[in-house]
Amino acid sequence: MSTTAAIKAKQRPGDRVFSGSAVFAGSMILVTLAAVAIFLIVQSIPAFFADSEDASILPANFWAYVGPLVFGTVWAATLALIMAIPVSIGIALFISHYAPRRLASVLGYIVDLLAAVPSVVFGLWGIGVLAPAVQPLYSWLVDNLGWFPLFGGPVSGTGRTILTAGIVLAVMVLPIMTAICREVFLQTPVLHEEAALALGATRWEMIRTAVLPFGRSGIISASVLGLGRALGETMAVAMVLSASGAVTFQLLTSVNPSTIAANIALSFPEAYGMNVNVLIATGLILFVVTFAVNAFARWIVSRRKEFSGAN
Amino acid sequence: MSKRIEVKDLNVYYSKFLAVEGVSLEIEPRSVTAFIGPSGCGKSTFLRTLNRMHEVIPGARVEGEVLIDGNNLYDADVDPVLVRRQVGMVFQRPNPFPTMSIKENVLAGVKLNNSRISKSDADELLEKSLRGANLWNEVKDRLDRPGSGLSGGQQQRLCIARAIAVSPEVILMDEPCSALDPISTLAIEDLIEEMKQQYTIVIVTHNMQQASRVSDKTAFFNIAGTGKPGNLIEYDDTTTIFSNPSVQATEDYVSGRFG
Amino acid sequence: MSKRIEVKDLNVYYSKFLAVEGVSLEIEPRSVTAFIGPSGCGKSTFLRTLNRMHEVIPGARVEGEVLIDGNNLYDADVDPVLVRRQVGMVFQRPNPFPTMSIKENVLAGVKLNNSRISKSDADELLEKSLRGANLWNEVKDRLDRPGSGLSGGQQQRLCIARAIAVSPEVILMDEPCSALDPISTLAIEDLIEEMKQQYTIVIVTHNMQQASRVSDKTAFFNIAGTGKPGNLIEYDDTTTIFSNPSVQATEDYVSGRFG
Amino acid sequence: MTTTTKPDAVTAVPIENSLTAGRLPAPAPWIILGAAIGVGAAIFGVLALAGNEFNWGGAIIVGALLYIPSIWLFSMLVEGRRRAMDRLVTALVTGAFVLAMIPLISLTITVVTYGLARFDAEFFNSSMRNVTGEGGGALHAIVGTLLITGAAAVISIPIGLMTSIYLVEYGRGRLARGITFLVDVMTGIPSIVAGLFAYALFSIFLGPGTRTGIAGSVALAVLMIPVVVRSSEEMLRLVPNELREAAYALGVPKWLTIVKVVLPTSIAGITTGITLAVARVIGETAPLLIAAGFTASMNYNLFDGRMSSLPVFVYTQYANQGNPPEAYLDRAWAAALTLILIVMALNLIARLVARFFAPKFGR
Amino acid sequence: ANEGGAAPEESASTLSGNLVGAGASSQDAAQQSWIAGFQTANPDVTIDYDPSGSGAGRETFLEGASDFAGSDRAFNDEELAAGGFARCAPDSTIVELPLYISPIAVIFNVEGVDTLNLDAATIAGIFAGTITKWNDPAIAATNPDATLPDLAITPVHRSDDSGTTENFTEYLGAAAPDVWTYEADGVWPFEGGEAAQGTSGVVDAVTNGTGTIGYADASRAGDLGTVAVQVGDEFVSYSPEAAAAIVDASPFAEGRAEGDLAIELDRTSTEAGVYPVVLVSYLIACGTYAETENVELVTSYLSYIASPEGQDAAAADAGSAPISDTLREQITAAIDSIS
Ligand SMILES: Nc1ncnc2c1ncn2[C@@H]1O[C@H](COP(=O)(O)OP(=O)(O)OP(=O)(O)O)[C@@H](O)[C@H]1O
Ligand SMILES: Nc1ncnc2c1ncn2[C@@H]1O[C@H](COP(=O)(O)OP(=O)(O)OP(=O)(O)O)[C@@H](O)[C@H]1O
Ligand SMILES: [Mg+2]
Ligand SMILES: [Mg+2]
Ligand SMILES: O=P([O-])([O-])[O-]
Repeated sequence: MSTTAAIKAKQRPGDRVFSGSAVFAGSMILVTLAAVAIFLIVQSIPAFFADSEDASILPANFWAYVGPLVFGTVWAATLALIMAIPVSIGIALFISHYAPRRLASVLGYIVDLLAAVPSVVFGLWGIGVLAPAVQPLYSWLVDNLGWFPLFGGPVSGTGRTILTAGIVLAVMVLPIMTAICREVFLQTPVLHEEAALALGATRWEMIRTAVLPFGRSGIISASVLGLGRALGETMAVAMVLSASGAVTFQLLTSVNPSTIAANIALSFPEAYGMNVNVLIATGLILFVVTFAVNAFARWIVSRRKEFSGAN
Repeated sequence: MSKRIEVKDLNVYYSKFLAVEGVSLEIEPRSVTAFIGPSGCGKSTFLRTLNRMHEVIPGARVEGEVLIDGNNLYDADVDPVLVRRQVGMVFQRPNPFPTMSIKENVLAGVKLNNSRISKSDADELLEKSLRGANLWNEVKDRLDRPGSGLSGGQQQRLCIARAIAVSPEVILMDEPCSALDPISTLAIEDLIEEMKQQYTIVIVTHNMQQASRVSDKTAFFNIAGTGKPGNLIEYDDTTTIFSNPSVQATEDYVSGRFG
Repeated sequence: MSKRIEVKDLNVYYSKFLAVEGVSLEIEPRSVTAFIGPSGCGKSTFLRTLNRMHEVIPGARVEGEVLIDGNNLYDADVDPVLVRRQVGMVFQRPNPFPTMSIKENVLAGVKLNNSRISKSDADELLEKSLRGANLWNEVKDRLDRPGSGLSGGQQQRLCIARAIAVSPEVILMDEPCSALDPISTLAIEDLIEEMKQQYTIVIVTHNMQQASRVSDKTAFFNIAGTGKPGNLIEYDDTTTIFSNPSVQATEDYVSGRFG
Repeated sequence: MTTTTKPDAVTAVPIENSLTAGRLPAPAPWIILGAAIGVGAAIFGVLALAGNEFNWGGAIIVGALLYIPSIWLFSMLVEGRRRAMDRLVTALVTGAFVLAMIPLISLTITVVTYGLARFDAEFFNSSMRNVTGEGGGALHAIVGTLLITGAAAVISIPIGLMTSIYLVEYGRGRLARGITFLVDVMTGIPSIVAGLFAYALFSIFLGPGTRTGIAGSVALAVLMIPVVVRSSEEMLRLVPNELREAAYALGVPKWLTIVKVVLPTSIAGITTGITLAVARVIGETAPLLIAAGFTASMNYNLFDGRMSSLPVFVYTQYANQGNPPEAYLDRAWAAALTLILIVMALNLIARLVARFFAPKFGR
Repeated sequence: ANEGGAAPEESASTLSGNLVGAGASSQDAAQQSWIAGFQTANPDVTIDYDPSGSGAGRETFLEGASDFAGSDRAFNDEELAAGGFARCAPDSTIVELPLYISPIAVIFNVEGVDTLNLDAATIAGIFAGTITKWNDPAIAATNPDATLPDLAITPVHRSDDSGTTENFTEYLGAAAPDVWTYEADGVWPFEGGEAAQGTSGVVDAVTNGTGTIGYADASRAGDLGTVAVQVGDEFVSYSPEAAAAIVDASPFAEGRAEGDLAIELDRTSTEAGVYPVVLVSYLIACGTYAETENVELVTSYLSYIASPEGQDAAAADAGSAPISDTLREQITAAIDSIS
């Protein structure tokens, strides 16, 4: 210890190995992604220039085919997140700041269980339980509020509409969003909560001043993950949604837009030749859409980075 | 505006651990009361019971009564939020809201009550509070920067500014100057002196000089040993405590030549 | 064991903001040096550059040289980890590891480095460090309880115990006593006195009495105004600084009747 | 200080005199809730008179919906704006939780009632080899799910965790930003595309049409990695810097600080994130159908031959029902129940791990 | 526990190996039944059939990743001309065998109605959305005894690309060309009506909805109401015999190689007792395999499928229609030509 040269770096193998493997892991992501991207792009290029001659599923050209699907994908995910974000923040707050402490972890566990439900089962549940249960409500909405554009008729006889698909998606993304929000909320420094309470804040005001700002980036991360899942969910949507590929905002009719992922699942088994390329190309588009949304979310987070809670 | 505080036979528990036992005292309105005593004797714990902040700590609970102008804080239907609005608090460790700017931090409490405060009122209040906490000059050019980018002492003064901005009637301060330099300390002490005209102030301090400088009355807490509860040993006029205490333990404690 | 520290024309930046400018000083081995100065003048910032802890803060960087026994800390091939093993640090805000018990916290420096240590050695080191930080009696019955369950002062002493357990050669203390009661403060001061026989100690304090009691030399930092960098105004024997400073600003600062 | 800016002047209720001023009595919310549900019941009671069946669910939902504005209104009148807001949010937050419980309970009831029909010994000790119609079991699919998901976890947890560590602890500058960007892109890979990718990848190396368990694992890993990275990153960022500083100041190298201070402090969140990631992929159907294929027989070898998994089993049993259809549906539900139980068990283990390491915050 | 690890002593089979097929999901239940029967007789054999869809099945077979394919349609002429079947010897023809014949039932869910007699034009009108009420005169005309409610009709079709849809729309286009002007296609040709994934999805949607009508593999009709289709002057309900009869009444496609038994279904046949809404699904193999390793397995397996036991097993497990003996002769000849 006492030799004066001691502070000269002997190479620190632990640090090198550790940071090396961290960089390696990061690069693995790069490699994987490059591979996926190459795969997608190579397979997609022919599709971009195909027309209905080359690929029987194309109405005219590729963009006319994928346009409505992009709309449906974004629309379904939007509906899902509109429902899921407030509810999951609510649940997370309930567990972290409202429920009695002993109960809280049990409740958290229960909500996590929703994550355990495979998407096929959500599909089965959506068809067999949810859709029949909401159909009367849809009828009522169309009869009484049909003037409101979203609720225009005619009502679906089975309840398997885009709104139902949105509900199923919302339920599917709830657990992951709730879990992340909850963990973040629980980490709010007690000091800051106390600071708010000592100013005479009610519980809600304390949450508004200390918990939510602290958890902001966590909430956005959670939403992005939820969004990713909602955009890409395949089986549940394919099973639940009565998809006809229309472009419409109406929520309660039989005629609904399809989503890219569901459309791949629906069309892939019978696809051959160029149709396969077309479907993979729609996958590439989904990729791009998801990324665009993510980039937007990142941008929001980074705007006020220096105000982050970790300081 | 100021309030009289009366504490009757108060016990504070952390779950099963009795941290403070049998404290009874009366705090006059418009006075400064200092709590002194060795580390771990329960000064902070007791202070928190004066505005029910201990309830934030899981398992912490209280037996006994705390009367503020005759109303028992611990009556069944008392709203702790109302209590805390009247009894403000400054903590041992500075805790500005990291996601807010300096300005937002100061106005945080005010915005809760009156979200539509006019810009000019807000600016006025901001300046007044920051000046009161002797921070105005240092931060006036960066009011929109995050509050967490300040030095420790600056952060503590920011918290004081935040607490006085809501003009509570009683202010509890848990070692507010322990992170401050002498200039800021003096400013805070002056501020306490000034606020005393209107408010009731309770301050925890390890600094005997400070206690003797700013307080009218001093309460000395002690602890018999580890695992034992803290007790109020002596409560009297500050001059009496420092010059002529009636209990030996008090004399031993205050006579040390400490900072 | 102790080291001589030589600082040559040091500037410290937070990104583009120059926080400390042009500091040069020499710290003798086996001495206690106190840094005093108003809040925000860069004492903590400068202190951190003595063991490269500023590097942890994104954007913080240094120009100039810090020589420890003639070796420049900022040479290209110097390992900051080795620097920090020789130059320990106690922070302004107590920061025990929340996942660890009191015992594990004290032994953290040893255990975290994967060093093997026999149980009896560990127990001995534990007791010695805790006694050194004047905490042994309070916690000896609950060594396996979490370190974050202690009072503020207890936590700070725990951090001191943790720092001295690795027996560094230089110890930097950033307001180590600001959260402590007089008894603990005295104990820490005695500890500093004792450690001085072997170690080089640098301490930041707001407490003039403390500076004058424990230090051999005192450095006074000041800041010309907000947004300006902090400067070393005067560096001299403590007695000189407090009785007969050569700069007016120093005199103004130390002559205040502050705690 | 002076009264001019005293904010309390604007509150509706003077609080100077009493700390209890203007509070709703403690049982008031319950009374209001009861009344609201009563009104809901009355509405549906009238409908019931009109011939419909009395709808309990509807009554309670309408009651709950009525409660939220009522409590706000009462509190507004008696307790003032801030309290009213607080009560409203409490009602909403609790409502959100109750709302989330509805699908959960409904799903649980559905899966358990249908799933129990075939939740028998045969289901767990036999495969579907040579089985048509009734009988048979899902052992091959259970084994397949465990192997495939296990391998996916083995691939993605180290990569994901190390990447998040890189991003939080090491990453500065362009590479880190690039990786963050890529992880974002990766969350956008639809599951079916992951399946196609893995299938194509293995076709290149092992000949066309190769379907193996490991191909399924790779597909799942592609889906799992970004979830692990994102959730772990979030948790690591929450570890206060002062703890890292404390360790550095003790001369602890960075990697040991990460391993011994940062990770243990955030272990609870990380394990939660990892279990969620596992749960996220363990139920994937489409990619496994494409990459791992389908078989009715046992296969313990990840690297050779098709491998069934529970979700694929559920899906094929549902989609391609033979005679009698009930036998297929019962197997599908029993497999779904099994899958949920497996994830429950994983969750439980993760929680125990988390509890064991969790920071012991005393204060 | 039911893994055939060791061969039972009484088994005389010497066959062993692993056979992979992929394709139409419509055949899946039948394939599982055939596989079970064949593996029981030959314990050392493992056959996997991926119900990945006809298109995927044909692609898989084309690129040589499976030994045989299942498909709801035969390869068309261009595909055959393009060739490139990787498993087959160069210049080999392929063998396409109509081994799975299944009636498509038109199913509906209307309270109090179990069967309806409908002509092709009415069915087409319902699915095209021009007939929207259950008490429409067109329906009432052929069902004088039924009590038809004043209820909206919700037609349910497949949302996925499917052979069932292709056969159903082909029937509609052939039998009611005035009403159904769309080309036959696996994808539902227009926006409108309710869509559901897979046969199970359609059955669920019809079952869970009210006033719904759809089409599905007849084995899945269950308790739902079914339509008797007008053929000539009579109304024929679906039955295996009626389904097999239409196949026998239809010619093979022309210009095909020997062993390529693609059938051109005569949807407008008016022969007595034929049910024209059927799906014929093929098993497809190489005429000559490039490697002879699995040839014996393939021929044995196909022979088993074509045998009366095989056909009866599928009829029991999957509700398909056993092939007639005349068709079996031609199929057996084709199987024997495989080398
Ligand atoms: N959250 C807690 N849970 C359990 N025990 C606690 C908690 N907080 C404090 N204690 C214990 O209660 C006793 C009183 O602590 P308190 O923080 O009130 O001391 P203090 O007088 O403020 O000390 P200091 O001057 O160091 O701040 C101590 O023994 C402490 O260990
Ligand atoms: N992380 C940071 N980023 C940017 N600026 C900082 C940071 N930390 C401190 N500063 C600024 O650097 C200057 C010096 O801060 P420093 O913490 O060194 O002061 P100090 O002398 O230790 O004050 P105190 O006595 O209050 O602790 C201050 O103006 C402060 O606002
Ligand atoms: Mg304290
Ligand atoms: Mg400092
Ligand atoms: O067999 P299908 O193509 O109709 O699913």
